[in-house]
Amino acid sequence: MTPPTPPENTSSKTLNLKLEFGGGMELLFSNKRSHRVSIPAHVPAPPPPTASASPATDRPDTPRPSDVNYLIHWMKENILTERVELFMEGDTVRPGILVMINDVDWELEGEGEYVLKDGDEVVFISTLHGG
Amino acid sequence: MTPPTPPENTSSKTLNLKLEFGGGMELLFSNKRSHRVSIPAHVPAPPPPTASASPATDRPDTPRPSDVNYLIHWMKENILTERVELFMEGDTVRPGILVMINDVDWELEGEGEYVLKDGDEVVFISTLHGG
Amino acid sequence: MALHEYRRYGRQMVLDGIGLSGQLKLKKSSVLVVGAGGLGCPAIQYLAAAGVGTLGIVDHDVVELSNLQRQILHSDTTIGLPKAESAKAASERLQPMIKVVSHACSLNAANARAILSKYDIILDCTDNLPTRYLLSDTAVLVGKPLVSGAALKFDGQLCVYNLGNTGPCYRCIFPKPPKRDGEGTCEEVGVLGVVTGVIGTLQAMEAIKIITGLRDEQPSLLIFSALSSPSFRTMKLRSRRPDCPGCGGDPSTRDRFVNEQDYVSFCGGEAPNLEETGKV
Amino acid sequence: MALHEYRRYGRQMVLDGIGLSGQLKLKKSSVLVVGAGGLGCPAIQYLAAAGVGTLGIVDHDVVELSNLQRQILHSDTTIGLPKAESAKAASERLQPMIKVVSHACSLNAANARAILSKYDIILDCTDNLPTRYLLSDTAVLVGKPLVSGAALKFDGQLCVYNLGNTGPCYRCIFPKPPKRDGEGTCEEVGVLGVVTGVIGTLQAMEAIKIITGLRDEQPSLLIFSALSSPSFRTMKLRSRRPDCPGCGGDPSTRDRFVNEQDYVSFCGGEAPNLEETGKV
Ligand SMILES: [Zn+2]
Ligand SMILES: [Zn+2]
Repeated sequence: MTPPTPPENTSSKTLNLKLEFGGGMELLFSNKRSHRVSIPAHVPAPPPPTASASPATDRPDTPRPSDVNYLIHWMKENILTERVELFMEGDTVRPGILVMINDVDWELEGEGEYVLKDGDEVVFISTLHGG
Repeated sequence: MTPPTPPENTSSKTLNLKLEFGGGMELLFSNKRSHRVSIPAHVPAPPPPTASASPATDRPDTPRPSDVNYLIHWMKENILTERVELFMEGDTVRPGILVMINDVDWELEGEGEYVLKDGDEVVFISTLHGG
Repeated sequence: MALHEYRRYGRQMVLDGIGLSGQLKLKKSSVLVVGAGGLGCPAIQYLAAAGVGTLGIVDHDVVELSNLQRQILHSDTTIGLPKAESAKAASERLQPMIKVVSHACSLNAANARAILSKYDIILDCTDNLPTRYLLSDTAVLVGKPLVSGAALKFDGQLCVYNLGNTGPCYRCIFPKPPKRDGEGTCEEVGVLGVVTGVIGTLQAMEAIKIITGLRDEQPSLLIFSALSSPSFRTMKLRSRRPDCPGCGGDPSTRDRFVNEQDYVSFCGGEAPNLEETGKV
Repeated sequence: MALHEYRRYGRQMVLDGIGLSGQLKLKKSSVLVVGAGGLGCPAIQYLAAAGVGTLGIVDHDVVELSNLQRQILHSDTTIGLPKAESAKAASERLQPMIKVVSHACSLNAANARAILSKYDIILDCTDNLPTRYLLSDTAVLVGKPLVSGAALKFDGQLCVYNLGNTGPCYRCIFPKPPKRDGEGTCEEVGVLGVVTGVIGTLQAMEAIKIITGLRDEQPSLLIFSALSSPSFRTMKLRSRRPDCPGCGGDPSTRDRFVNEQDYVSFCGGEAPNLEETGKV
């Protein structure tokens, strides 16, 4: 008997992305310049609020599509292998790292709020100063 | 009164392509390295047979999707501005011209029989011998 | 132009887009190359060969044996000489018809404006971040395009800053310097000579395109890696940032900014000795 | 290796992927550069600086004033000398520690095999199509990789042929030469010096990567245009063609093929004088 097809559940879908690293960034990610990753298409639900947190949070229940901010968080948790302080500062990438979405500076694409699409290529380049 | 939507007719659709020229090929095409063109998605019906042609031709009536062979013919008729003998030899491009479909040598893609898709990029490069 | 100049430059004067008028523009132009190291040497070489009329060379270092693997204007016989002098002698040997000015000093907030203002185009071929910010701020101040190259290990980068009316400056793209812990210099962590060769030659190309009017003003960053395939990628960059402390706002305050800025401390202080800290 | 060699090559020996073993591979290797013109000069320069132990230079031309705009190893003082000698002298000045052999002759079907067989890697820095076919056929015959560069006007191309067991040869990609009417040489229709500089430097890079084991075997063609944006594109090429007359079929017949082939007539006869035919 064929098992029934599971019901369509958008939050369980994944996005396939190509990540490229250069200028030394690759050293933080298994020393590989090119990674193919699958990340959740929607940001997973946050952990349940602790007792001390206000229950009147305005966090929406509807799943939010994955954006570059979430990707950076996901990379830190899943594929970063070295010193997080060379990748992130606060909630974003540290100064001196350029983020390019499909060969365009992420500043032209909404920075961290850019909503990722299946097949997107995101490049993380550390600027060089040598000569 | 709004005119009725015309019936769907696949042979009237067009494909949008990006054509790039290099190595001197651009001189044959208005001296422009980059062209955006729209070509018919299906090869137009051949002209009606002349009296001398055999009526028992096996030419199919169903429209054939546009391939690179048709594109080369279309380019010759529509955008070639200089000496056809530097672009074509017989029914195909002349020796010394490389054709690349989405950055891949067309020999890996079926050469002239590659069926074009909307958004494809086709590059025509004349090989250089200088140094 | 004299007959021998037609003979010397004929192979580029015959090109559509150069011609006699382009060659005369090159002859009348002046380019300042800051740094006569791995990037500066090939840049100087091709600018001189192409007939750029006046070349300035800034470098305060002297030639060392460890430079010769990539700094192809210097040689064993010029070890110990100032790089600016060694590069000047080599470029005059290659091209006796142009004027070459050596500035064997280090560029700082006190002298940058006076030096940069004498040239039409500035090439950043330096090896450190404070000088990159200083060059960008000063290029904005004097209104000159800045062709910036960088190289380390197997990687290189190329960008033209402050081009035209909307081109970003270095601070538009990098408002904050990174903390001093991620990267060393070529002398510390190494560089492949051909990487500086490719980027420095492309810096000369960008300068020649700007001088002859062949360069569009679309801001982009070229990224090169000798180990990747494809080796080159071109990234589209933002245009000028209206609130940029380097190029935005009131032009009258910019001079003060360059004079007061302490570039070294802005970039995290003196470079640590990576060998002592055990990172090399 | 001697201490002064550690000092000279330290900046590349510190790189992951080079190290002492990579430097020793470079020192033991030999590279033949065919053509000491616009492509050959920067290639020779960076191969010498990187410490390739033996460099061969083939060129039958003498230095002319019109070369100096791009052929940066030659100078006013070497006008009239054979280019192979002028380039040898310049590379020995840059790098006294390596062996440089000049072959001041033209390469033909009679001498190609004997010359190419002495070297590990061949660089095609020539300026004409018959020699490109001859070099490809002979490189197949002696089983050596061929790093091929080409440049004209504002455009350049780079490809590695006959690499590993599946890499295509020049005939796999270009089975038939074009008729002689589409293109001139750099001397006829011109070339921008930086274009030959970029491609020649990248030829040195490919050779260094092959020697040190850093080059993958994926066949690709790099296309460069100083006027396009992006300036560089990488195209994926086919692998070896089983029925290729250059590299397919029975190896025992290949020697005969090279000897009998009349390369000039295969490529459409002697180059016409474009000035006389009114095309320039
Ligand atoms: Zn700015
Ligand atoms: Zn073959």
